[in-house]
Amino acid sequence: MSETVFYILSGFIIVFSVLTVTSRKILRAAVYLLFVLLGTCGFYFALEFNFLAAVQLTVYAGGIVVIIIFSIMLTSDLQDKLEAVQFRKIFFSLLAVLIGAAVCITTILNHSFPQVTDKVLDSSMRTIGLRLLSYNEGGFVLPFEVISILLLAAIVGSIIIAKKADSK
Amino acid sequence: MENFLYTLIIPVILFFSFIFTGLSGNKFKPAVSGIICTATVFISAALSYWTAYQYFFLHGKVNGVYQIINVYKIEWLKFNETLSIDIGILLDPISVMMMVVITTVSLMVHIYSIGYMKGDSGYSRYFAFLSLFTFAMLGLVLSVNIFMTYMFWELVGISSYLLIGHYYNKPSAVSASKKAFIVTRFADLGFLIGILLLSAFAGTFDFNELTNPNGNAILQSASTTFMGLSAISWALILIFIGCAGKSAMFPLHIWLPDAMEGPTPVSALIHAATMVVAGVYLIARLFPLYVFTSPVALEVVAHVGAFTSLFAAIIACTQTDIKRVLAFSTISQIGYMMVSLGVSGYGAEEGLGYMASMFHLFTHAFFKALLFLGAGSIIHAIHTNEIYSMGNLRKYMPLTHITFLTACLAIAGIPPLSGFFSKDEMLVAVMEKNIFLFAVQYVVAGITAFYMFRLYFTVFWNKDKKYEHVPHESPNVMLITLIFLAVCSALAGLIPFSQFVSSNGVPFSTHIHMNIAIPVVGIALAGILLAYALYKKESLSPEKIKNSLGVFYRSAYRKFYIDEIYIFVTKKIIFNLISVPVAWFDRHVVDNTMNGIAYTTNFVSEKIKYMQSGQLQQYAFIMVAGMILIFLLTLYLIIV
Amino acid sequence: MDLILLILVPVLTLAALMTAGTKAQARMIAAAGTGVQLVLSVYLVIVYLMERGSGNIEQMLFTEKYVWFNTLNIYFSTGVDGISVSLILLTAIVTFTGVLASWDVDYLYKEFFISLIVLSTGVFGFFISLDLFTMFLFYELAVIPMYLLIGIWGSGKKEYSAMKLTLMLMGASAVLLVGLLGIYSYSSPTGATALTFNIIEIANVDIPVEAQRYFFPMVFIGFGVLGALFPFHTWSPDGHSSAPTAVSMLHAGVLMKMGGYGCLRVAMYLLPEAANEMAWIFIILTSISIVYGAFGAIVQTDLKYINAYSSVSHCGLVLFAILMINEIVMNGAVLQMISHGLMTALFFALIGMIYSRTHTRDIREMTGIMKLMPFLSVCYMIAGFASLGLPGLSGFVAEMTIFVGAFQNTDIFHRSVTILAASSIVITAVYILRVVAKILLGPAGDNLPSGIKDAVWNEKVVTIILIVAIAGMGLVPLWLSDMILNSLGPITEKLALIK
Amino acid sequence: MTIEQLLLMRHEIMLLIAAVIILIIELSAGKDNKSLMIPAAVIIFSLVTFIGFLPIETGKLFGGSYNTSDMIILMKNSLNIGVLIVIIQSAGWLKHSFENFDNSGGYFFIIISSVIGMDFMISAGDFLMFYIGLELATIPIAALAAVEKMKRRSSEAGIKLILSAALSSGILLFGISILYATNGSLFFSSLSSDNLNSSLQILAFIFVFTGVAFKISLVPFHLWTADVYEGAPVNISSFLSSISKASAVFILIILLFTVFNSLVSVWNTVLYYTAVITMTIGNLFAIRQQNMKRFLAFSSIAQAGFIPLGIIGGTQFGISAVIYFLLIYIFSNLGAFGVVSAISNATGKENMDDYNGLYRTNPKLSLVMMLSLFSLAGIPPVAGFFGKFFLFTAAAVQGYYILVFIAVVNATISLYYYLLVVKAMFINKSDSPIEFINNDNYTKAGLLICAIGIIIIGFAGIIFEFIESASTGI
Amino acid sequence: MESGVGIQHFMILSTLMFFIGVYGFLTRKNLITILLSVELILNSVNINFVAFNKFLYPENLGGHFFAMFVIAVAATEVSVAIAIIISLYRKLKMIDVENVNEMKY
Repeated sequence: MSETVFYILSGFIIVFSVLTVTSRKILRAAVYLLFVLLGTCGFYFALEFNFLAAVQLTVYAGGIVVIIIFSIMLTSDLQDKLEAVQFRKIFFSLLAVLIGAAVCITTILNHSFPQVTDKVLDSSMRTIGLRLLSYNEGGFVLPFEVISILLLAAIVGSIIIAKKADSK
Repeated sequence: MENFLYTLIIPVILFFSFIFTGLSGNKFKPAVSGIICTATVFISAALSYWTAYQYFFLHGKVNGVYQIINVYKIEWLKFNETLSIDIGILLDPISVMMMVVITTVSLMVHIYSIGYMKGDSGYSRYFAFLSLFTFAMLGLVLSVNIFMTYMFWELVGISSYLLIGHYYNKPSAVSASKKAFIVTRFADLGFLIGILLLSAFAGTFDFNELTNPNGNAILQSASTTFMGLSAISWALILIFIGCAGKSAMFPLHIWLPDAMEGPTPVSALIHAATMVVAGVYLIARLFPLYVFTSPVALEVVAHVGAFTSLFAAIIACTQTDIKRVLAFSTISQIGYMMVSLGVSGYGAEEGLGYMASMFHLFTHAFFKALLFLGAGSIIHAIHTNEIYSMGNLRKYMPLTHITFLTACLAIAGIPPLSGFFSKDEMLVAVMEKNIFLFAVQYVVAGITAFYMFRLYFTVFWNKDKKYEHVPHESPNVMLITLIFLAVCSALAGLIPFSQFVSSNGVPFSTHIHMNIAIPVVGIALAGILLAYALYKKESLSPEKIKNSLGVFYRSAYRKFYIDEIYIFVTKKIIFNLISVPVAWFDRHVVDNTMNGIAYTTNFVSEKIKYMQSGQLQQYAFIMVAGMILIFLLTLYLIIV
Repeated sequence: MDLILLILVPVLTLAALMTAGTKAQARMIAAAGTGVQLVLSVYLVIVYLMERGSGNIEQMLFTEKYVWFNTLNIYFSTGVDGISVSLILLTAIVTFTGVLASWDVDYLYKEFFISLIVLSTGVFGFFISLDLFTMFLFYELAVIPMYLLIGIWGSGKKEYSAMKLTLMLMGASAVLLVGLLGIYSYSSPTGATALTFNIIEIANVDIPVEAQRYFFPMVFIGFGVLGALFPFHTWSPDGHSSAPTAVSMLHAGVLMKMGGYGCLRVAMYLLPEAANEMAWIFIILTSISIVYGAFGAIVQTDLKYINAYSSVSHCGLVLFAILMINEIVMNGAVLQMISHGLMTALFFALIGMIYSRTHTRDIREMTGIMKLMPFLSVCYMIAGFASLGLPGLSGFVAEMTIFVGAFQNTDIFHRSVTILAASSIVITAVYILRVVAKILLGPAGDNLPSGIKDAVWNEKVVTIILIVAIAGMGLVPLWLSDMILNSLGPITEKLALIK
Repeated sequence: MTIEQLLLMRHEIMLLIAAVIILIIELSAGKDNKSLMIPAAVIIFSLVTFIGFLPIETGKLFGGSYNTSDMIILMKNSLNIGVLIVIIQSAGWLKHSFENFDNSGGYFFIIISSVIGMDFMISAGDFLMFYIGLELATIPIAALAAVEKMKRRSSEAGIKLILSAALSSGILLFGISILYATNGSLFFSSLSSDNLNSSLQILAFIFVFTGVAFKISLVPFHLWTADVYEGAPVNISSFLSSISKASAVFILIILLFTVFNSLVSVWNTVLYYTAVITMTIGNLFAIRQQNMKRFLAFSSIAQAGFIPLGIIGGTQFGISAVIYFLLIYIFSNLGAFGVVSAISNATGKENMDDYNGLYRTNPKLSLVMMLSLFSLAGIPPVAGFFGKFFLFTAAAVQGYYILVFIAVVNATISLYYYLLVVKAMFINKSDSPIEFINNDNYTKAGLLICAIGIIIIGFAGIIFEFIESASTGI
Repeated sequence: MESGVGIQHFMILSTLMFFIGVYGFLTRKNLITILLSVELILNSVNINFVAFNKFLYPENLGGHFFAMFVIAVAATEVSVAIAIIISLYRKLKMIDVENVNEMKY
């Protein structure tokens, strides 16, 4: 991946991230998030994780963001702007976040990562499929199964909450 | 050697009589308790006479020296190999002598009390305590071990407390008993510390070892010094403080006059004849120790005794309560004994003072008991203690009058009554050692005669006073004792005392020293005449003298304000300056510190509650900030 | 004799109490259980003396070991020497009389007796334990029922007092725990053997003196708070004054003794170097306790407060004696524990009885009750005399042993504080006689309720048992003192070696 | 892979079967015929719990993603017991209103799946399973916390829980990703053999620690606890406070001793200070609480502060002390919550003042409450004393005397507020005390189990021996 | 890979994104916008995993799968969260985070 692509994409992502957390219109924030997700998706493509990029598009951009937008429309008046945040809150949060980021980034920059290996990444659909259903080392069938329970439980939970309260 | 084991019965039977009378309480008629107790005392007395006979005339003397006989000794409480409290019976001349005195006076008092206490609601209690007292006193004099002495010393104190407070409905009696106990208790602290010090140096509590002139205790003492005096001196002075408390030496005498709140027979027994001389007795008991290790302590004894005798005699002249006069007289007489002891040396003739002191103790017991019982007889008749409310009683109470007069003459030292002999010996002893003390004692002899006859004339002569009912002579049971004691007082002086008692157990003989006897009798007669002039003839007005003496009289009348000083010390200093602040400190400082910890916790808890504001974002902020803080701490402060 | 019986009997009593239905049943069961316990304790004393008489010179007799937590080397190991035997007897007497003294508890009677017996179980367990763990366990077990007993059945500002007492004692046990764990972690300095809580085993080990310096104050203060060590004594006046009769009896009579016992058995015995080094600090504190408690008692107007401060003073003497480090004085300390236990139990029992009749404990409101209730008043006087150290009663024996022993130390410091401590006997006389004069003597007060009756049978039994015990100890102390003295050898030897 | 191998996952499989049966009952039973649900759930889960105790082989599955050891089985069994009690105790609440009752199937299903998540989390051999287990244990519970739709507090609790949990899992994930960057493996075994000591790895550790500490509610990651416990239904609070917390402690132990064992000096320091502030802050807040659930929440925070004492020494004894402590803690806490729940269901009263005079009307409830609180406070002879004592011993033996000192002082402070409740029940008098509550048999059984556990576990030295012998896995 | 873009670039990018998400979490007023911030955080993690997988450890697909599962978990999280938010909205008629504060102190 060329530096240019990286900087463009990352610039794109950072800008929209910032917009996501600062925009005073909720729907716009959601849309900015969608752009961030798309930008990330671009990275996935660029890094040759095509399958993941597809998942990102369908699940994230297509699923999650849509739910969020629905719920925004359900709960908010789209014309409303959010109230401005208290300065105190911004100040302290910014302070914490900046210090945190600074610490992390300094540490990262001081760290010498292992040399990039010359092994080749194999992210073909076939490999992914095999690995996903393998129960040997490097296989992911167990998480795959467990996450299905998670999804089921989440569904049940959501249903319990969302059911009309006065069923009687 | 003859088996003296039966002497064990003498005190023990009294203890059982106390327990029996005390526990059976009101189950019997009161008279039964009285009779039981009197009977037991009688047995004791009889046994003590037998013992005295056995000891002095048959078995006590070996090679011309009276032996110290440990009749019986068991370990009562063991501290370590050498230190232990033993219980037992020790016979030597003075303990046998004391035993006789105590049982005799006690018997008299018991008999007297049968009449005197008749109708009192606490009749059996009274007799129970009398028995207890007699038991304790016997235990004290017979003890083999200084700690045993201390134990009975305390018991004597407590029974004295109980008896003084016999009329516990009377607040004055209650406070007098309390005062007596606390003052003597304070003195006992000195005694206790003295014992402790003594034991630390001598390594024993046993009298045999302590008083053995060739024993370790005496030979190896006096090594350590503290503030200029050897430690053993300090110990002996401290023990003397204990003695001073019991024997009412200045300035610990203040309890004795107040103790007169008790029934009069009790005053006779405890506060005249027996308990108050325990101090003298104890010093006599430890005499070798005093003489050989600490002449300084003996000097202290002598000077305190001299001062007290003078001081008390002066006060006695001004008091108007018959029993208080007698009380101060007692103090003064004990002062005498102390002086005599204090100037004595060790040995036969050398120890004349010792012998004289014991002699005076002996005679004093009889005549002072007689005086008190006589006073009791008077009080019994007219229900007041105030001498100016009395007068011309000889008309109503002839026997009381005669016996009282005998006693007065005896105490004044008029020959051939007992007081003359003992006083003479004492003054001789003092004369030999210290002329200054002699002068004091000489004056006191005169004052003694004066105040005794002041009392005598005021009470038995002069005009009738208004009496509620016509005074009557006391019942026979009381009179018998008066007569018996009068006989004793009159004749006791004829006993060749030095043949029996001396500081080292070797008998010696004495004679009357005319060069001293005559001036002494002279000054006594002068005192009597002065009293006659003032209070019988009233040719000189006592009022005028009082006025002319002014401040001095008033302060003597107020007992030189010693009581006030004590009240100041106890109320103002102990109570208000120590106890109240201590209690305040406890409540407000110590307690509040503890509470303060709790308050602080609650306070902090209240202050930090805003951390939990219910705002999700604040929670998240604290979480993130906390995490970042841990970053900083671990990465830059602790690890790096 | 199987010492576990001493735990088993209370536990069975507890079980029986659970089934009790009526008040009569409950109190009968409690009395029977504690009575059996008393008989057992007397029997224990007898067999102990017989065993010693037959020449058994083991440090601890009747030892048993039941494995409990094997990994930590925790055993439920029991055993007694003369010290614990005498304290067990004391506990049994006080518990039994305590039950009798609370014969008329009406409110939640069953729970009352249950709590009381739980408390006594703790105390018995504490005294028979040879293992620091079980010792600590029983210590806390004994403290916690206090809260309920005072809080529910107490009087006055009971909630405050109960909370204060519990928190201070548990706070102390917190400090103590650190000390005990410290001892545990140094109980095998070479690592050759497993760490142990067993007292006898630890005693054979030399704990490094640097470590001792940390743990000695902790252990001593931890136990000392229970023994009313200045300035941690403030739970005592409030607690005692609010507690119901039996609880005051047990607490002052027995519980506070656990403090002294712990100091002796753990602090002094297991940490001898530090004990020798640091004793002076605590001697000063305890001297303050002694004098300060006595002075504090002079001005109080509530009978229970007077007695509570007096307990501070007397228990201060116990700790004081323990710190003077020699055989005589430590013997005195144990004697004082027993003596104080008995007489303070008697005091509190009597105060309770008087209070139940006059409905006041303020000495300014009572006069002349000798006339109204002669039996109780006489008993009160006897208790007072015992307290001020009258020969023939227990207090004298104990105090004198302490003073004589303390004076065996030759340096000026020890001697001067001994004199200071001895001076407390005068102050004691002052406040005891003050009370006696104020409330017992004098003309009968007219502000007291009419129709006051003297003691009833159970009250008589209580007072007579205690008085007999006090007088018995006072009259024939030798067997007791010898029994204790013979057991002090190991402790004093260990302390003396270091000296 | 054979069936026998698969059976190594017995706990999870049993739970899964249980969950499925519950679902089937839920679906097959008619709308008005759900009375079967509660007894069925209780019976099934009792079976599951029982079977969990049968002896079993240990080993690894799925190439190391899943592994068991004696200790892990022990942990799972402890959790199972706790969950069984929660399930029994829930009966009262489920019957309390029709709406709850209607949801009982879903309720049990979610509880059980949450336990499945915990079991997988504890058994996890790599970070992926750990993460998924963690989420499975948390997310559905958040839904349950919000289940009482008529109560605003319930929804508030739910939203606070899920959002805080999301943030914390984000942080955790970030840490995991950094670990991945430095090592390249997600497997614990591979990570633990690597010598982690660079700053970046420390950073990663702190991220991961934050995520787990959040679940244990160590200060300063505890703030959600009180609000969530107060708002959520009582049984969910008790589930969160005991089961959820215990599972998080278990995984923390596993992580610290496998993945981060080379960072021992770092995490010792971190744990040291977190322990101190956790106890202190928890206590300081608990002192002034009135609402019983909130009170227990802070108490559980304070209790959590004691746990690091066992971990910090890094000894086998310390670990067994922690497990032992947690087992006792589960019983004690569930006992206390059980009483609160019984009273809350019957009367709706949750404040300490309402408990005044409780003993006169409800002696048994009061006694169980007192036992539980004493156990929490660490008062003998109930089990809590032993748990705390061993924790303190573990730390003291390692020389952390000051920490032990702070801990015991805090234990004393905690005694204060536990006694406040005891005081309310036994000492205070009330004009209108809570009427006598006639509890159903489930509640009674639940409380009885707790009471027995509280009494037995301490005395029976064998239980500790068993734990000690089992916790050799690390 | 052939260019100068290294692993640290990606890490800085993801760190920034992470902290931007945290910032959003701390400051946004609307519950749904907070949820958006959470998504940012998760997304930053995913970038990390993917980038490490690609650059450092291409021989296994750990990072890749991790990212995939994170996406799935994120979906469940969002669904449950939104269910709760809506249920809250029914009662409060608003979803401002600062009003979710009935329980405090």
